[in-house]
Amino acid sequence: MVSLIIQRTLQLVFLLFGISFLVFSSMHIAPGNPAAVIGGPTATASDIEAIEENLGLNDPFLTQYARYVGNAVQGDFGYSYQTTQPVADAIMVRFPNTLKLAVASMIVAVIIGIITGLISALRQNSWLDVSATTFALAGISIPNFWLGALLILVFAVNLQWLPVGGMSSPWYTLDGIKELILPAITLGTGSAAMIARMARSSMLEVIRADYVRTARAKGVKEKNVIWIHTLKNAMIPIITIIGLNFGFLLGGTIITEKVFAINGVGRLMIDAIAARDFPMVQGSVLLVATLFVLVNLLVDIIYTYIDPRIKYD
Amino acid sequence: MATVESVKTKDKKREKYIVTTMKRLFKNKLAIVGLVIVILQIILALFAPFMTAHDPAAQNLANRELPVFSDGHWLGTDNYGRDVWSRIVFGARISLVVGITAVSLGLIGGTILGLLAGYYRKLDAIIMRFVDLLFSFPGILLAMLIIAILGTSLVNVAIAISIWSIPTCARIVRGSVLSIKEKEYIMAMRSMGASDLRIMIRHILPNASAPIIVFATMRMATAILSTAALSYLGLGAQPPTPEWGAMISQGQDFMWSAPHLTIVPGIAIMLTVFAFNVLGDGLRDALDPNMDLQE
Amino acid sequence: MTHALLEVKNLVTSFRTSGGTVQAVKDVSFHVHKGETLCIVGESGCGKSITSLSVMRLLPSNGEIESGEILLDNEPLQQLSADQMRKLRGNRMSMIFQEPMTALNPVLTIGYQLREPLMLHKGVSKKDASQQGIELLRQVGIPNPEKRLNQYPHELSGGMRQRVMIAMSLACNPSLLIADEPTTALDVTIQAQILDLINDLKKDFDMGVMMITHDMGVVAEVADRVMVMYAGKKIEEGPVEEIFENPQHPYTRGLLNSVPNVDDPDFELEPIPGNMPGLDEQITGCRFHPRCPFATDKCRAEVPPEITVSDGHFASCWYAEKKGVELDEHSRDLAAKT
Amino acid sequence: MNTAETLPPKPEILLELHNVKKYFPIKSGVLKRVTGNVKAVESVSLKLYKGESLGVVGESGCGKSTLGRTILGLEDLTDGKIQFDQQEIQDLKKKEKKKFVKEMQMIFQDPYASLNPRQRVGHALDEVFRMHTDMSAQERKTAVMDLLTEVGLKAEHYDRYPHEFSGGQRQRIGIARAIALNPQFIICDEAVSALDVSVQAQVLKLLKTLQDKYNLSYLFISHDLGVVRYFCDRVLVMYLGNTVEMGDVSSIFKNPLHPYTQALLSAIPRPTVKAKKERVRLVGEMPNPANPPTGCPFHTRCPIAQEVCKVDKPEFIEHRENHFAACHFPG
Amino acid sequence: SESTIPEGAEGSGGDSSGGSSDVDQEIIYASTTDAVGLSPIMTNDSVSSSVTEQVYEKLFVRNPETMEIEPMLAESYETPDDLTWVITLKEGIEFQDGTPFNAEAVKYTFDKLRDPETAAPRASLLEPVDEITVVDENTVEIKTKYPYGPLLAALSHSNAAIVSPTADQEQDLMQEPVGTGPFKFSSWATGDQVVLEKNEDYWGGAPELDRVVFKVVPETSTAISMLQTGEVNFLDALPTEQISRIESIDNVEVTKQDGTPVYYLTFNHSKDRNQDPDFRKAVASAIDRDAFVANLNDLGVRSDSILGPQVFGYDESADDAGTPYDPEMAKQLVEENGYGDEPIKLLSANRDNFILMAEIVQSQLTEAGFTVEIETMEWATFLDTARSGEYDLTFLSWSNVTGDGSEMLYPNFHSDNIGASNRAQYNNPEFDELVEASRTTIDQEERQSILNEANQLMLAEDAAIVMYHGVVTSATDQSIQGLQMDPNGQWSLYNVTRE
Ligand SMILES: Nc1ncnc2c1ncn2[C@@H]1O[C@H](COP(=O)(O)OP(=O)(O)OP(=O)(O)O)[C@@H](O)[C@H]1O
Ligand SMILES: Nc1ncnc2c1ncn2[C@@H]1O[C@H](COP(=O)(O)OP(=O)(O)OP(=O)(O)O)[C@@H](O)[C@H]1O
Ligand SMILES: [Mg+2]
Ligand SMILES: [Mg+2]
Repeated sequence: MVSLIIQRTLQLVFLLFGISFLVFSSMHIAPGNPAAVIGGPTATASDIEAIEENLGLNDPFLTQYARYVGNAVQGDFGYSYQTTQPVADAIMVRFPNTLKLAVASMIVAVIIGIITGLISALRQNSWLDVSATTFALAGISIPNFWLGALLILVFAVNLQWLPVGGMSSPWYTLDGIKELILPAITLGTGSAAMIARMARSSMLEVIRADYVRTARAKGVKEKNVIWIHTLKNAMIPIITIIGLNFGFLLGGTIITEKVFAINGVGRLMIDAIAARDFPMVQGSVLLVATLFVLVNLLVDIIYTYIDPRIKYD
Repeated sequence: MATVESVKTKDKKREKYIVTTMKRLFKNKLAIVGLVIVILQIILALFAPFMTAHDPAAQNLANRELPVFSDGHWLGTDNYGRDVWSRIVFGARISLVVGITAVSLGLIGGTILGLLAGYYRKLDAIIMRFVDLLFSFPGILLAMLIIAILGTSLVNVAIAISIWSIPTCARIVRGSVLSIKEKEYIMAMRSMGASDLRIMIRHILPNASAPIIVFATMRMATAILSTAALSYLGLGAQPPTPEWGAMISQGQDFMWSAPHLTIVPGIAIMLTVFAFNVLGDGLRDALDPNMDLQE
Repeated sequence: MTHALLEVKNLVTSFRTSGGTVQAVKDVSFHVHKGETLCIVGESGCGKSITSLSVMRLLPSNGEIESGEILLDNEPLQQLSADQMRKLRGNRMSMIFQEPMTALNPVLTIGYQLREPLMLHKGVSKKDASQQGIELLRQVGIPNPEKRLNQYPHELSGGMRQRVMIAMSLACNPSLLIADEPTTALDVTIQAQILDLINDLKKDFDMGVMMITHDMGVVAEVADRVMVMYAGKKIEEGPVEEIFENPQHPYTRGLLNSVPNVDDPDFELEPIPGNMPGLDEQITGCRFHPRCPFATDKCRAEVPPEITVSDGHFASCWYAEKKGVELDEHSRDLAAKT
Repeated sequence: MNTAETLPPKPEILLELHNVKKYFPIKSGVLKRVTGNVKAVESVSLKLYKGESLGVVGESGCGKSTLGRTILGLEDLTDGKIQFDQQEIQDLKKKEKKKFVKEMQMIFQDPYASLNPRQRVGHALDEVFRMHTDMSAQERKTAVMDLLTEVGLKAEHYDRYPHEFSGGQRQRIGIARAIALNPQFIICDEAVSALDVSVQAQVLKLLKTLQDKYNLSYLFISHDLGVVRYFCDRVLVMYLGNTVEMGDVSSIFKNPLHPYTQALLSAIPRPTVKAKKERVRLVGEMPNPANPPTGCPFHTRCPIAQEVCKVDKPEFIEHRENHFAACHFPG
Repeated sequence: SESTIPEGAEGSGGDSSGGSSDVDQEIIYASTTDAVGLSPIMTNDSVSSSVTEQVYEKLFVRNPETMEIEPMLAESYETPDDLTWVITLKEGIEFQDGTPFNAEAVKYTFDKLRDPETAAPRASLLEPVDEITVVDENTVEIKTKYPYGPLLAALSHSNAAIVSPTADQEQDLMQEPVGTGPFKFSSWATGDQVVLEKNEDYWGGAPELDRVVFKVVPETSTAISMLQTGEVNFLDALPTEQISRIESIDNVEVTKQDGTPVYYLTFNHSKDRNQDPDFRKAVASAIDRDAFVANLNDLGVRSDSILGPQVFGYDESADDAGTPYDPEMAKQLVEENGYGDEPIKLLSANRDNFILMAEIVQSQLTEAGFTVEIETMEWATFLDTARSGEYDLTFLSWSNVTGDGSEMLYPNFHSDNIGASNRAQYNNPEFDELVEASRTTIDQEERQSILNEANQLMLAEDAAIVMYHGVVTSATDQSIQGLQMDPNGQWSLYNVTRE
């Protein structure tokens, strides 16, 4: 386990270097000049030049990158070109919202996904299975900005059960939970559907396994055959897909945060890309990538608990 | 040496691989639905100009936001007075073209990487780290960065989406290659002195095709959705291209006054994505030899 | 005559497949007595496993017992509810499978899997179950049984796992043990150990054993009686000596002549030509006739009846030699039908 | 030894192995450093004569397949020498090796896995000619048809996929592929183990026929001693990557020298109800090849092991004529 | 910013409680983006200025009713000569941090704004200023490099608001603003909301509102939903597409008022083809601006004039001085000259109102026989691409915060600014001269006629085709009273109350 963690940390460092380089160079290749954005439409050529000089944009690319990495390894991720705020601060303000959203959606996705998956696997080819499968596929097929808008229309505007948007109350309060419901459903539906499908197929696979037949041959009760002998084995691919979906979810926050006026990292990222706010793009991408790696590390650790065959060393 | 065998059953087995796959596919009702929708979409796309009396770009500012089942515009018109049905029909073309381009580019890239990584141990670590790197970017973000570099256009959207498919495809291919590589027939080919290239192309790739085909159909769905998402973020098709995602995102402003502007393309996307997904599911089952004994 | 421990009468098991319904077991009858080992032999796909799974009522979801009777201690099993049947399994009748590598649940400890039938059927407490589990492991010859309880299957070798399987199936002192090719996947040295073990246990517990195998060597080693199956049918049945020394069915003979003899360097192989037919293949007359060197027009046209060769030795072949023994009741029935 | 008596003409040596070793590195830790080796083949020396079958027997995991693959060059040799037709081949470059590819072929265990399921069998055979000869398409087709007949299949099988064949037929295709280029030497790795007895006998007969016809040499890997006795001229017994005994079939089956061979022989279930001999029971299982015991590799399970066995590894020496064994107390 | 592109476009008002006896004196405004920062010196976007407008004040302010420039922090001014402006300041005013407001503060602010070190985005506002001198505690003297007519207009620009020098030295005004205005800074959760609270010590008397929240709601339809449910109470710059929906909401009042912003189609004058007057004429006559404006749900004012009715320098005669819509003539010109052969690249920022113009114009140009390809771009790329002139036709807009014609014509069309704000790459010496005269003339009447002349010159040349002049809009909850909109889209909450 320790060696797994060490190994992943080394990989993460490598990954972060790779990502920062990729982002850095892509932002430099990309047309559009941050100084022009800051200057706005009125800026004169000299205004823009002064801004460029001020931001250090006139240095050679590698100098800029080296400077960035040099600072970053010391924990200084620079200042936003636009707001002059330290990148780390700007991100840390938004991160809790994104995390809340992602975790809530994951919970929605996992609960709905596993339950539907199980039902359709256990009642294979019944109408329950068909409707669960259809539901799952519909879930994957709805563009989530559209789903979000529909949910707002129905539950916030017409029924007024839930707020339209924003995320300002702590998550453990009633208001906080209410704020989370619609965005979490919007974001979680796609993942729920993917998890459901994975749960179904992996349950079906395991249920045909020899050891399940062994359990039956021992006279184990059907309930235990499912919950003890089948589910734990079936969980392994499900956990994998959950881990991978986390990445998908993090991508989805970009749109969900926009639709529901949530002040999160996803929105920060699009705004930063649009404004060519390099340090901000860098910072947020690095954070998201780190998170992704950590979640997958967590998944790997969970594996060792579920599946004794998996050992990392 | 005499070999006795019963001709009758063997004849039944003499079907082509594709035919058997299709037969099994047709056992799955949802998959048939999917296939029908996909075929319809292909027909729409191919014969778009014959399916509608209106030019999808022709505006008529006097006839804006007509509701569905209006005279001459059975799906109504949009805020420029353009016929929604003809936009949907021509949009089918775009969805298909973008989807197919994106998926095939991604497939080519992913397959090459996956093959190399799976086959050559030495390249594995390097390629997979690179793939991880792409993987740990959220897809939309990756696409946004790529579009930021390349500029906003459908072609670039397709490229962006294809790059975003590469890591998943590479992993899937690598996984199959790793298991196929251990099969005895590969060992047999090696013992016959076959070159690596021959083994990869002629022996590994065809056997890894099932997961790739499945991935491709499912990815079509993702590609169409992603195009829509990017259009929503203003990074998709150039107006007045009747791309479905762009139609929804534009229509959102009229969700109250003219809900059909979002609902119609929304349903079109849902149906298509649904169709490709069930088709992918069906294909997976049909291509899975373990399903042979199943009813 | 006391009733048999297990009596299977005219069992027909079929599968629903994409090509329609096929019969994998076609009208098979046999019985197992207490303290005796019945070996079922036959080539791959001839229906051995399906026969045993039918007895356990553990057929795959598309399989079904079409007709026939299965009596355990004179109790008809088909009439039991699913739950009653469940209570029998692992208790009065238990089963060992071929693949020791996949038959144990990889994510549960040996201890858990071993305790399960004890706690389930005997209502033993977890602590006692562990105690008995250790005892069982010792009985099947596993060193350090205490340590093994907390291990997972993958930490054990194939032979060890098969022993665990056996221990598990013996947990509740079953009266009938079904072993489906328990040693096929194992090395000869390990196989010898396991076969000896099953033999010893059979004696100790006075169990009836139904052993499935395709290895004539194994049959010779362990069987009291033998049943030979071909393409879903029983074609010969008899005491082990009879089968080896006086095989009646050409198929049985073919089987014996296909196995090289270690002790006889000059033994010449006489392979049976051709392959076993598929389940859905329509073959008139004797199902073996296309491969039979002695087939005549009669064989091609009519299904042979079960002929009693000698006491307890039956063969379904037109040319089986009757040894002047009276037809027993069962075969008379059959003869009447055909 | 080579005295001038009227011995039958000494057969020619086709293949000779000297202390062949094959280790698989075990990598572990964060940096994936090599922390040990699976000693799959520890030390194997053998001679194979033209036209003979040499059986290789031993328990699962003792290194039989690895040995076969190493000879063919499918695995890199860790150490030792391999001579084929008087020429050392272990260090040859890929190009030079190609010549030997034609001479050495392999038949695999699993008839279901050794053919590419997506390739028609005709094409699979055709491919062999395509790779190694410059025959025209027409010539190749004829050659493939001939091959099919040779192994007892029919021309109409040309266009079929492997799944349309039974196990025995598939194995025939495997054999056809192996003999396509007229090799001198074929390695059969458990070539009949997966087949039903009746089919197994058919295939064994076929292999014999081909051997007689083409003067083939076989390295016949098997764990079935009955088959080996029937099929082979000489036998090599392996244990934990080591050769423990080698000799003529009759000599080994009648008078095994090594206690392992003795145990192996007595463990075979005899398909006869007459003579039930008392067995030499072997306890325990084969040790882990990554961590083999010191001294004689078999001492941990040997019924007659002495102190010396734990320390000294016995040499593989000729105890009787043409009968070698590695044991301190042979007999 | 001066761009009308709604950096922080829509917002709205309305309280969920609906307004009864003792409502919270709080107002929540929503915009699609966050403020970039809260220092008038360092920012140049409309959301930032809608916040800073409440916190800071300028020396002068344009009266939204009369369009006259009136003193605000200034008491009075005189111009002893064409280059000198002596401004007397109001006395007894303090910044919110207690720093006295005086001539020093004014000099400090303007010097900081002009200092190249500061790299202020709007430094050009005071470009003509040569020197600022503190005459005494309450008097500053501004010397310009040349006679500069629009100086007062420049001083009434929100970027010329006066900041507290002590605060600027002690803290980052971008994060914690300190001005003299009626509201002071309370908190800012970046990306989410800025909160202001009432300045009890405001020199003009404390405002009624206790609290003002500027909330970020990126999706307009979400904002409208929130307006409907009372989660926000004030939106501005309402999009055309949504206007009917907003108007249909019961608790919401919509106000519309003609404004200074102008939206126009311009040629890239550096391209050869665009220098052909017939080509420009063909384009101009192909575009049916009447039909287009009719589509805007009353959110646009139709006039050919580049300086709109609310802008200083406008003259009615310019209303129809442009080339009128004449599709036949357009077709004829296109056909005669083969204008349709080579495609036109129509550049547009990817924002709704620009795309609306682009799609309609494309369709109309196509009708006339042109081949037009729209290319939309993200804002950042658009600014760069337009600045460097990589397009044929594009849409631009200008909100004209000062409401002065020179402030429109100089940055957008004077050749000085090619490569910068003159994205049209327009280069006409005659026009340049007129614009310079409009800037260096102090006499306002004379300026008016010079500006009109420049305006007419451009129209005669079809240099740019005005699509429409903006209408300034707001949607507020019924309970909100006293909100007044500037024609330039800005507003002050000083007099607002909720009931
Ligand atoms: N689920 C199923 N659906 C359809 N046919 C099946 C199914 N399971 C088994 N069969 C068929 O039933 C026949 C008998 O199978 P069974 O497993 O009993 O053979 P076996 O004698 O045990 O062979 P082996 O020695 O290979 O284990 C085979 O032809 C097999 O293909
Ligand atoms: N590629 C490999 N990497 C690591 N270890 C290997 C590899 N191939 C084989 N081994 C190990 O080498 C040893 C010998 O394996 P090999 O396959 O040669 O045995 P075998 O005698 O053929 O066994 P079987 O009868 O089961 O086929 C085994 O312990 C095996 O685990
Ligand atoms: Mg079986
Ligand atoms: Mg092997």
